Amino acid sequence: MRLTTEETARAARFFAEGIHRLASRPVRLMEVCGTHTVSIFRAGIRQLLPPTVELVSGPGCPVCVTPNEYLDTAIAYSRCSDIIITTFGDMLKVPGSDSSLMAEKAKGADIRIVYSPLESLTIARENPNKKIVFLAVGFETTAPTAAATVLQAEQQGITNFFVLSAHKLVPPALKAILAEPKTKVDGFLLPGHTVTISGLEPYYFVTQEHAIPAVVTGFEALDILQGVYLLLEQISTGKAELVNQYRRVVKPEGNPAARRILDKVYQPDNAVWRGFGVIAGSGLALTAVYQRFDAKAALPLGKVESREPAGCRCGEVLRGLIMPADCPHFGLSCTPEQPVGACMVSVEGACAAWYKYGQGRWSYA
Amino acid sequence: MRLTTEETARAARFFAEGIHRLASRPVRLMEVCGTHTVSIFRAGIRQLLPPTVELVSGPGCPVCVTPNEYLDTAIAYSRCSDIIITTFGDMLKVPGSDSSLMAEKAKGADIRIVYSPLESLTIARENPNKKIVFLAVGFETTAPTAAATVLQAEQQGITNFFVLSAHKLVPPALKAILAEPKTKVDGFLLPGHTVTISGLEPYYFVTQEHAIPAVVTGFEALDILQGVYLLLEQISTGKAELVNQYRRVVKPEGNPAARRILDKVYQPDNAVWRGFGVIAGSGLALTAVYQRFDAKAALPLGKVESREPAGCRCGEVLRGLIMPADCPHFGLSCTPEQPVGACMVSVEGACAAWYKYGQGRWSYA
Amino acid sequence: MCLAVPAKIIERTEFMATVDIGGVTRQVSMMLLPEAAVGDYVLIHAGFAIQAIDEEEAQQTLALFKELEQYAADN
Amino acid sequence: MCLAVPAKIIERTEFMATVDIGGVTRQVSMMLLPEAAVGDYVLIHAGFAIQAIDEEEAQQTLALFKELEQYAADN
Amino acid sequence: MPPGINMGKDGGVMHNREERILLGHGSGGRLSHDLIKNIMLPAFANSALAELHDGARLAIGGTQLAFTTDSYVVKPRFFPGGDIGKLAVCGTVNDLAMCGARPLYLSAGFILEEGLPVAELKHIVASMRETALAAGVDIVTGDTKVVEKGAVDGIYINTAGIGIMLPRVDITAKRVKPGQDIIVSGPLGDHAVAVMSERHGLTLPERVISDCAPLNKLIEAMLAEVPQIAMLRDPTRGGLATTLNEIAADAGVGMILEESLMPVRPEVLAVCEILGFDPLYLANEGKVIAIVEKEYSEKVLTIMKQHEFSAAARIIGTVTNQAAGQVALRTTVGGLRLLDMLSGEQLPRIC
Amino acid sequence: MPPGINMGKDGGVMHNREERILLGHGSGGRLSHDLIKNIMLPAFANSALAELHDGARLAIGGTQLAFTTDSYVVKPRFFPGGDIGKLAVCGTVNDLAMCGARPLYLSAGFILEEGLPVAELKHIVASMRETALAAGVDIVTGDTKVVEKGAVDGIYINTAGIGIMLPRVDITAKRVKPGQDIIVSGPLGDHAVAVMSERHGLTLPERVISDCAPLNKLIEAMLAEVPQIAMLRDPTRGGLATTLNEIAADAGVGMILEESLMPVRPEVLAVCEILGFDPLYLANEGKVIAIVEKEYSEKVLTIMKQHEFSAAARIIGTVTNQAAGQVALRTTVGGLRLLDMLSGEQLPRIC
Ligand code: SF4
Ligand code: SF4
Ligand SMILES: [Mg+2]
Ligand SMILES: [Mg+2]
Ligand SMILES: [Mg+2]
Ligand SMILES: [Mg+2]
Ligand SMILES: [Mg+2]
Ligand SMILES: [Mg+2]
Ligand SMILES: [Mg+2]
Ligand SMILES: [Mg+2]
Ligand SMILES: [Mg+2]
Ligand SMILES: [Mg+2]
Repeated sequence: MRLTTEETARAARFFAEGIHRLASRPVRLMEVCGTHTVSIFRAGIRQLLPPTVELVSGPGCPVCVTPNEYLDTAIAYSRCSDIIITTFGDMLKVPGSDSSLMAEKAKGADIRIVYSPLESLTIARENPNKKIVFLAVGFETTAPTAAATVLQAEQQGITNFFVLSAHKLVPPALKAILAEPKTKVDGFLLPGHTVTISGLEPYYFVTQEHAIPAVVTGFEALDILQGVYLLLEQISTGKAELVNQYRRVVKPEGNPAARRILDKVYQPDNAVWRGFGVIAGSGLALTAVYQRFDAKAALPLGKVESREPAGCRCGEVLRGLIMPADCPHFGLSCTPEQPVGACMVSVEGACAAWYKYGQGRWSYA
Repeated sequence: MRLTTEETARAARFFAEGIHRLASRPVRLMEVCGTHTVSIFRAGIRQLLPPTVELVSGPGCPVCVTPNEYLDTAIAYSRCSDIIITTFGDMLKVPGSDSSLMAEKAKGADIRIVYSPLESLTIARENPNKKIVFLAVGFETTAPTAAATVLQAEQQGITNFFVLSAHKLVPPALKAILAEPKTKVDGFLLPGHTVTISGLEPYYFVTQEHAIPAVVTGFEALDILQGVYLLLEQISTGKAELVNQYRRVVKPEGNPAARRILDKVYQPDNAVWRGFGVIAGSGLALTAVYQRFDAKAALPLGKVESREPAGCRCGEVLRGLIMPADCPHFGLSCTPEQPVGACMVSVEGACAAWYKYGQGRWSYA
Repeated sequence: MCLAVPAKIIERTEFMATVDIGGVTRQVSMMLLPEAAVGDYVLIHAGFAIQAIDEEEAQQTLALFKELEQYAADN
Repeated sequence: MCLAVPAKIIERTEFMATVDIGGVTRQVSMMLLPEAAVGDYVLIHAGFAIQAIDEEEAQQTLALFKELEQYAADN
Repeated sequence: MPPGINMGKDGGVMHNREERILLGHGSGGRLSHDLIKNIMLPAFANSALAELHDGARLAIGGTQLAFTTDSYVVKPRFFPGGDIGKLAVCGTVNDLAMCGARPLYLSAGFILEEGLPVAELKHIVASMRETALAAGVDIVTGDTKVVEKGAVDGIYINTAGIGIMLPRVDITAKRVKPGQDIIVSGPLGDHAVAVMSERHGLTLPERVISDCAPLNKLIEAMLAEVPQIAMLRDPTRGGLATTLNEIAADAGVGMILEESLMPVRPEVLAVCEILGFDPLYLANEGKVIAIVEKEYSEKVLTIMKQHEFSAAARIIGTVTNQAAGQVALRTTVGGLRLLDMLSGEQLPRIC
Repeated sequence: MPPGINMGKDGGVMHNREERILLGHGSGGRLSHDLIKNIMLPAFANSALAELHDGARLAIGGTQLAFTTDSYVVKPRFFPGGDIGKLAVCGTVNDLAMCGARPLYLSAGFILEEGLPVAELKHIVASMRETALAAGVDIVTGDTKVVEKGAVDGIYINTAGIGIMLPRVDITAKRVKPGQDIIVSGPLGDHAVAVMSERHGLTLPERVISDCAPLNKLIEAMLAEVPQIAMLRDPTRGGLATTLNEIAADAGVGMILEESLMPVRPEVLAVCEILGFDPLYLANEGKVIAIVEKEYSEKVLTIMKQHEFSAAARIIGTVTNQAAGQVALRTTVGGLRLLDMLSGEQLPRIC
């Protein structure tokens, strides 16, 4: 069973009308996840909402929150002639302090785009004289795939595979946002795919401690419209509950098998988020048993000098404090072809999405 | 001072007329050196000679006399991913038992053409993780350059440079030719450039033991014409002397400095010549002190299976027993593009020269 | 944050499965979802199956959207 | 067998020399011909000077050829 | 200016301080355009080139000609539905057709890597022959270079083509006006997906193959019946969205497309969802975009639907007088989104 | 048949059992010819291609055109006297001129390696611009592809060119007849030597540079005065000897050249002696061979000597009715030698 185009359009109209009806006072809703940000733009959802409903992007773009120090380290590794970098395509264009992986690749670095971390192991076997450094970025959804890859490497006796971990956990970042006095969020669209792994439990603090409604939401246009609708329903009735819109995928308990593998390989660690600084317990480090797969420990580098781009307001964008168009660089000195900050490069970056999908340029008829 | 074109032409005419005058009975003269063979064809000298004077090529093409076993070994090394072959361009197209260096290069082998053996050392320094195998072919002229290169490698502490030696000495091959009852040679044009190193002494056996006149000859057209003239002069007067036509370069004592370096690095050894089999004392092997530069000792290979091409009569051509056109393959199933034997590929190969310069094809007007 | 696509398992070994994603097939690792069987729908991320898709819930969501659509059409 | 070309030494260090070959210059090794000096003509093979060229002999050969030429012209 | 960031104006690219060519410069998107605008156009300044059409329109000795070139570097060189040889003929034939010309003659320049199996070359040349026969063009001049192992990746082919302009037609962006219909000849993205799937471990069903095809006979049939067609373009590198952006910018018009009308095969959509691509930016090699006054669009569609390469032709949007130079997409749920030019290449991503 | 030897008839090459492309297939010599004869001609069979001229001669809508293409892969890409950009314009302009055409329009197809400095591209493009201006041609259409680092060696350029046939001329091998003079426009081998010397550690004096030059104005001047010229050809890859072999074979005539008249600079001769090359097989990029009835040769030479690119033009031999298809050289000492086609490439050798 699938919806026809007409059915989709009419269901959308139902939610849009409901949202208009419920949105009597201005509200600010944060879509935590970058995939939501992109879906919202690609479906043109903003044009269906009343001016009272503002959608603001959160920190859920793993590439955007990865600080320059990590990128500079990856770039430093890529410059070693005996190292092959494997990475998701997402990382290629992101600027570090004074280069990017794409620029290094153009200069001759061996950098391979993988769709799955497992491909790194094939590359490791085919290149026994090289060291393979996998750029392990991503949230709860992605970290277990990297962990499983480490377990596979162990089992297959692969000794030339290493992980440069920048994995991050979403709940500590949400806590940081909510701890910030300037934050103004009336409801959260929670990231359906991280919750798929973590389960609902880690997110109850939003509704219970902060009394802010939250809806775990899928990624189709109708999922998002329903998510907004469900948030407004709660707001208009003064409720603050954790609702699961994405029940076909998200189980209350998440995926315990994936979490067991994650916990075997990784342990929580403090981590630096771009724009936030250190957030306690928000990162993942390899456990002692798997230390030998840790690139930083196994392949020590000299000191990497890093600095964040001056004038870039990614940090505030990621924390939901300003909208991309509020940055004076936006669309002028900062474009996808000549980005100042990571948020203008990552497909899921809020600045990139606002720019690409025409916010501030397209005059909607 | 240089000769004008006219002066050259008239001097040539003088020698040609002299040769015609002296060549009252049929004579067979052997140009030992492949460079002479090529010069004779390129200058069109045959057309200046009376039919009574036959020039026959000797074994002085280092590529031609190198047996397949050597080529197959070089090819086997070229197939090792950690080996770079350095070679004079001469070797590239020569067929081994079932491949050639050129075919291996096309398949991806790292084979570099050098003009001087010394370039191998630069390549060795630039590729510390690779082993450089230099294909050391050539006669007395070339062997000292390889020996000097070994000394340089030693002095510079280069440990990834190796020599696969197929150097050969001319006098033992001449002895083998003269020992063959079927041989019919009335005079020798001796190779000016090997004698440049060895000096005259090793060649006196030709005139003294075999009573055959011999002229050490240069490589210009007039040098060769004069060489032929000087041989005919001797033949017509019944003399058998070792005459030095190439006095501007060849000193009676040769180049003792070069021989000292040669003797430091190499010692005489038995060697296999294509068409001859083993000729005692006709090769050069690294001395014990420089054994570590010997590719065969330092980089052992599994057994290399070799066979000579069936039906090829290179052996007889190289020994002066038949002319290339006497081979049934010549120009039919054996051409430079589809050679059967090495003599059809090497620029100095007798078959190649006969083919390229039109013997048997061009009807001289 | 995490692109993921629904897929149907059409073949399975201990660690791997062949899945069908809208007519396209791919090998994925089943390490993170050991229980899933041939015929099940699963969610794929970075070459791994990361969760089973609840068919009943999926149908209910679709049915709900259809119903709403009806509702909108009626009003 | 062995291509070799005449060249003139235009610069020299202990082991190397710059030589001029018909207007073209190249670095060659002097290891096999340690004595040769700037201005000398030498024979080059495979990047090494292998022998000094005897200018007088060279002139004599040329003179002989010229003479013969004269002889042929006269006859 | 933040340290380490190149803010240079001429073709400057991200963190590319030494200004090196990036893959994105060949993607057909904005970097490609910057390269052409900043380096090629000023150097080769002439009116034919400045048109930036699929080919140049020239008058020689009273004859109106079209002239075009493309190099083909596709990898893998054999893919479902074709190979680099077929592509090399189709691409140039199509560019000529898009100028409103009848393609007549092609040149073929081969760059071969030492070690390429001769059998592969034969196969590729046979494809070129077949495709040229099908398109009714002759390959009349050629060149073959061989470079050392490693100096080229197997085989690259350049073709250039000459065509004679069809009578009574004037295909140019300047004739694109508000109110005209935008027609596309069939499903989008087939070629890109056929070429890249294997590389990413994705297996397509056998029916999903590159759309690579010579469109000249189709185009000639369309123009014979409807010489009024304003604009034709094949949405190759950069895809539909980039091509329409180029036309919108050249014509100074806006465009609105309907997502619900956008023809994309489910398998192509699936590949896009897996890798995080947008099908509207994927390359096609046998599709045409036609822009035509509304009064002629039914006639054009009728002709197109009779032709094997455009049986699924449909109207996907209209030219507007709003937001000149921009292209928008009305989404299935009733929203509106900007369809920008491709920026850099699309890379497979997980988020 | 001996084991391990490929005796196959179609393009078979030495010990190349899997039949792979060798460098020699691109050398312009016999292997190149076999490749064209055995693979390209049968596939693309048509009368224009079968002429095997420097370009195809075509009639389109009553206009007589010439059409040609070449890819340029020269390494190093900057060399004394030029660069790959200058070469890419000269080569195609010259091929058109050799057909007896006035070159008018060029296409330019760039294949760039990811990582190529943009500054180099700009330099190359500026050379193309300058050379096109000097030759009086327009670059009217182009294409730029970027491939991954390592998939091409820096930059390769293809140009194709269109020219209009000059009136009253018919440049074709079939008009080459015994008794005609063979003229060459100047010293041989300069380009090859300029390009390869550095690679072999040889330093040339500054005056010895590539001869790379557009010859179209020279050719047009020659044809304006002497439209009777029978044949023109630029002796590029494979050199003078190979080019004359091609003409002799096509025309079914013999040729005799005089070694004493052969123009070769002493430096070029020196490089040849060092590396074991023959200057008659070295590539030229700004030379023309003209074949003309004896009664016109003085007139042709007079025109040529007035032109900067052919001040040293001279007669080097004559066409004969002996040994059809073969070319001979009368040597300085009075001998005669066959000048065969190039077989494989010339490799530096020590013996
Ligand atoms: S627009 Fe650019 S500079 Fe401004 S916050 Fe976004 S990425 Fe940073
Ligand atoms: S012609 Fe060929 S087969 Fe005969 S001897 Fe010469 S190389 Fe051998
Ligand atoms: Mg096009
Ligand atoms: Mg084109
Ligand atoms: Mg095109
Ligand atoms: Mg060509
Ligand atoms: Mg390669
Ligand atoms: Mg030509
Ligand atoms: Mg050409
Ligand atoms: Mg040419
Ligand atoms: Mg193009
Ligand atoms: Mg490269």
